[in-house]
Amino acid sequence: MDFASFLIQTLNSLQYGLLLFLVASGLTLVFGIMGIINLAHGSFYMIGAYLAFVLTSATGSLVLAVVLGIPLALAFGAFLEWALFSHLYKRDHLEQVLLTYGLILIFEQLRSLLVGDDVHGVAIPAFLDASIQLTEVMSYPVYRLAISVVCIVLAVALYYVIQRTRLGMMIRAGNDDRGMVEALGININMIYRVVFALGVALAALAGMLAAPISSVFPNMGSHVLIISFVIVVIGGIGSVWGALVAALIVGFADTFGKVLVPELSGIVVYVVMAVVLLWRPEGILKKG
Amino acid sequence: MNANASLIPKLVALAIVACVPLSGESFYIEIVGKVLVMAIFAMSLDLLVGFTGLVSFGHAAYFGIAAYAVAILSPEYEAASLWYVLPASVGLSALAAFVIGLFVLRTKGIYFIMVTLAFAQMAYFIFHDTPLGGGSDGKYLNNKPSASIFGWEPFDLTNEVHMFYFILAVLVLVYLFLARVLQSPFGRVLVGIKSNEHRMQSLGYLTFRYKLGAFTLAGALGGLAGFLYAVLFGFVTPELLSWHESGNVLLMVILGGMGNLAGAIAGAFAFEAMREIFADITKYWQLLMGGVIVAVVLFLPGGLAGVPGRIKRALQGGEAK
Amino acid sequence: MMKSTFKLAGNLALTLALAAAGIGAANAADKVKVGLMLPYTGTYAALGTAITNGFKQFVDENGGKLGGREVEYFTVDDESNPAKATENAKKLVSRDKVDVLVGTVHSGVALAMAKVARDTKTLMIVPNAGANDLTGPLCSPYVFRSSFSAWQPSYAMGEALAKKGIKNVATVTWKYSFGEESVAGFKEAFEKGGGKLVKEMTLPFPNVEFQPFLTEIASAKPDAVFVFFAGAGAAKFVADYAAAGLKNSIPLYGPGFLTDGNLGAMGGAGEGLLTTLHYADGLTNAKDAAFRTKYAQTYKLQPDVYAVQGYDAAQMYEAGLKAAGGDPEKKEDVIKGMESAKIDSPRGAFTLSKAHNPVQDIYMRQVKGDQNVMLEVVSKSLEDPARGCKM
Amino acid sequence: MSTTTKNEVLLQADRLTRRFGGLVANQDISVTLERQMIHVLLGPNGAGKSTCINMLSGDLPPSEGRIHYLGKDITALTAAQRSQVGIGRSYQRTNIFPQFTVLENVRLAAQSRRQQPWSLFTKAMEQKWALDKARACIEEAGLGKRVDWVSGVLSHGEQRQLEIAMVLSTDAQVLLLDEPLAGMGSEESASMVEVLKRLRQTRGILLVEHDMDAVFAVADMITVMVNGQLLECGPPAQIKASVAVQQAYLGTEDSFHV
Repeated sequence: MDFASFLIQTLNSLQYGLLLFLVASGLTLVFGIMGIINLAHGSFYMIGAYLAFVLTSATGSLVLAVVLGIPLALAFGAFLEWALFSHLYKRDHLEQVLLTYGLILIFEQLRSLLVGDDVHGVAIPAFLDASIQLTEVMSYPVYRLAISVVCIVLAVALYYVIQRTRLGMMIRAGNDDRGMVEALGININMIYRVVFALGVALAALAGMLAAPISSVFPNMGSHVLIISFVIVVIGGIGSVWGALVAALIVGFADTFGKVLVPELSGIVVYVVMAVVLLWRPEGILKKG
Repeated sequence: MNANASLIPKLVALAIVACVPLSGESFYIEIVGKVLVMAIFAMSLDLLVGFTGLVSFGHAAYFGIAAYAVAILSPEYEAASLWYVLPASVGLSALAAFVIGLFVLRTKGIYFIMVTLAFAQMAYFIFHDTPLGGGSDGKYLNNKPSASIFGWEPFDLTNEVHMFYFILAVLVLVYLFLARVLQSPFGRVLVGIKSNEHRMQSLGYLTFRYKLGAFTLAGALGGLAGFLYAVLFGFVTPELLSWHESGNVLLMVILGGMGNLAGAIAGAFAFEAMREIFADITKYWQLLMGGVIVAVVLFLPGGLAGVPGRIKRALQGGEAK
Repeated sequence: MMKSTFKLAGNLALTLALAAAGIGAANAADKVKVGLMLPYTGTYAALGTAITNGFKQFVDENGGKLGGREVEYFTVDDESNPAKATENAKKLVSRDKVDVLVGTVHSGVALAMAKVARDTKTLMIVPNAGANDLTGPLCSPYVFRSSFSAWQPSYAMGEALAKKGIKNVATVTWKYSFGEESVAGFKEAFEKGGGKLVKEMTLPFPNVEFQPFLTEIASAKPDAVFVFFAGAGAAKFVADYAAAGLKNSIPLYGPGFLTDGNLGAMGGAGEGLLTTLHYADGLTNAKDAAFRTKYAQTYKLQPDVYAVQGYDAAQMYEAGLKAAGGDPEKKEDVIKGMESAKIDSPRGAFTLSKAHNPVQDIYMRQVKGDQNVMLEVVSKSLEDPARGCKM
Repeated sequence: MSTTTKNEVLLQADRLTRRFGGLVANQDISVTLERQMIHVLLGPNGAGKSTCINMLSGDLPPSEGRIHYLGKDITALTAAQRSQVGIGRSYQRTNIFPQFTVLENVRLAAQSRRQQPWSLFTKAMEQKWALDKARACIEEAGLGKRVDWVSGVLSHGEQRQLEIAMVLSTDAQVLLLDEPLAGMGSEESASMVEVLKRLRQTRGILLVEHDMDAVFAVADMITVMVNGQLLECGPPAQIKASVAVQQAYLGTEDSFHV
């Protein structure tokens, strides 16, 4: 690999890692604060992508679609928390997992009924539809860089929320000790609702932003679900920073794995995970 | 105490199932055979989830590894000996469970669920992406293993009725074996771990070793189910290891009520029956299935096994008034 | 009084029972049972629907009959899940006792079905799945294919590129059987024609992060790139390839699945791409024109290659039944009839090889707007080599 | 194991220190426990008594310092390994298997002394040695009448007794008991004190306790901790007389009976 390629591959890794972070951040947040393994996270990603498709078709602009889509996703998340998850906090983790498993089936079928099973594309907003020449034959799409910027902004915003706000105080003090949090005089039901809605919105946002480059298709959620899980496992329970570090590690492992050890590229990421677990059974940045 | 009282319905159920081949309908013989295989699989998982408190979301890996092992170990044009491929495949699953257990048992609770899922996914990709077992297309097992011992053939697995009773016999043996194991000192420790692992440690139990033992045993029995599946259908695919399969078997355990071996069997029957019936009624069966899963989780925390108790309580409540 | 009521009731019951039995017998004799095992949910749901539509369209054109008999459909959603494939196939074969098994899209599922068909001696027609093995080492008298083998369009592309004088090609595909078989088919023809594969790249299915490969391609600068992708992954690859600016400097080729059904999703990135397939837009035969008009009328959809494959599956079975005098029970005759049939397909007429795979023309097509327009026939009557088939 | 020498040093902790992040929970705590002795750890809430007992039992590794049992360094052993050498503990919050019977709780504890995980076909309930031992320990802890009760329904005091029976059945020579009298009525307390006195005859007991009457009734040695530091260590009379202890702890009346 020559130096120029190496640099571009590094850029690829960073960009992919940041996108993965965007997908995984909502998962780790819900996971860390509510103690729920949300298998339907991939479905929220899928729902986001379809929202982007439907709303972009209707309004003609992805930006507008995102602006409209985020409140919809937040409301949808809050509704699900109210209707379903709020009844299960005292139950076993297992039952919560199965609930989300049931939701995947429901969401996929509803998607099929409402939007059909075709593959769709979403147009990149005109002002981002350009590319930067990197080598004589290769250029880099501006839209990808823009997504990276959004991911960085989001990471900073999450950092701010976690470090500087009351909600963040909970997250840091946090985990699922309801008694302690209630003793602090915080309405935990409201916090859970907000966190879950936020988790859904983050997944949906990831889906909306990824829609123009990944296209929109049935079962797209299950593709990102597992890799998000690996990131959360590597990063450590509920740690947003852990998720960021882990997403970047996975981004690099996947990119360079494909180029350097193509035979093993499917399992490189899992090998990384196994090594991390040997070294730190609770993930790189265990919360607390 | 009321072992005899609960024994009778079990024997009746066993007798009914044993009559299935009398129908002569090969589809039903095979489909019930498959459900029995899934019941064995569910029991093996229940050992972990219901009795040891280890919620594994990657149990399909051990099912799939043994299934692949039979397909790979069997020569292409002749039948392998059952007495070689059976222990070998089950042993491979046990070995995989042992090695993976060394990693995953270092974690606890919700984290354990995720890590088992991730490791199973790794196993999935090994079969999906390497030519080891035919890659993504899967692999045929063209000749079912032969049961002959020095020329004497006690039964013939290519005969669907023999195959059915072979599976049923394995199911009964696994049930009796697990019931016995749970009574043993080892089993009592597992139940203690589920109840309060920390206390078990302070009583001097190296709980990691017991959990590893349980994980390996569950992997081996899950492998036994996978072996039977491969022999029954003669076809293996990476999808057998996918997380959907792990989720399905967890559902069976939940449906039957965790920590109840007979419940796990009932859960397998209920799950498969639901799937069949919904798929027959409508194209949108996934919607129904998803709805049922959500409803069971919300309204039936004890699974189906909890239903009689609920009815009893409701009736008693009524009488009291 | 009482007695006579009983008698009446008894007679009535007897009559009804006889009538029921009569109807049953008539059913068994008159209807031909078709088992459709296709994906109606999941990633390939659209393909399953198109195949079903195509099949039913032919039956309708044929007066609602096959071999002169009414058709009774039994449908199973295979979910493209190989783990349930054997069970699903058995359901159609052993429970519903279908005369012919039609399916499916996913190669893994089709292989499982083919085993059931072979073991139970049930006729099976594969309306899509391209795994070479189906009409290769795993071929069977009972298994036919109305679509293609993975080898066919790729081999044709290899020939065509070699003929064009292209020397160095890089390949990218998913690391799964269909992808690897496609690249192998391409490689065989391309190297025979004097070309050379400078880089063979694979990534795990269904990973769609192609950027590392685009970077590799840009640094290797081959004369051309050959890829196999399908569905959403294909749309993404083509879009990424264009966005990376490679489309202008290094031409991209692939089997037609790269662009079929995906042009909308690519949003113009596919314009001008050359692909090979056994079907195309802008064919000039009358059969195709009629097929398309009818399809669009009936289903309010534009037909695609999958619909054609479904349509031809029905045609093939009709040919077989005709040869057997309309009796699906005469399997030997049905098989012989299908083997010797010349199918008048919308894609152009084809016959079946000894291994039961279509011997068909492969077209070079170019993307123009939302169409894959036929340019030329690059391989006339291309026959899959059916390696490993002992039939 | 069974030879009981009076004043034999069973457990010796030297300068144990435990930090949590920047917080020092225990600093340079040294404790000695001899056979036939009840040694009480005394101190106000937050003094670090639980941290100390957790370090002794192996639930928490010390940041610094060494622990010896019968002269052997056991600092690196886990809780389970320490149980195996002869250190048993009970917990501040009742820590039993509530769905098991009293007998099964104690039998499970007894079983830990002769683990045979490979004998999958032996019925645990037919292992006579474990049952006999469990019954004896239940008797010794004063729970003889409750053998077949489901432990979850026992009274609080009885559950504490059950914990002691469990520890006894592990052949523990050292009993680390974290507030065994907490939440007990006076009658239950008195009978527990009797049990403790009986147990002292052959073992060494380290006790964390708030109940002053009970402490002075049973203690042979008292260590007073304040703010994670060792304030004073000596026989009850010395502690009662200590000005430092009175100032720091005993002086405020309301902390007498916490």
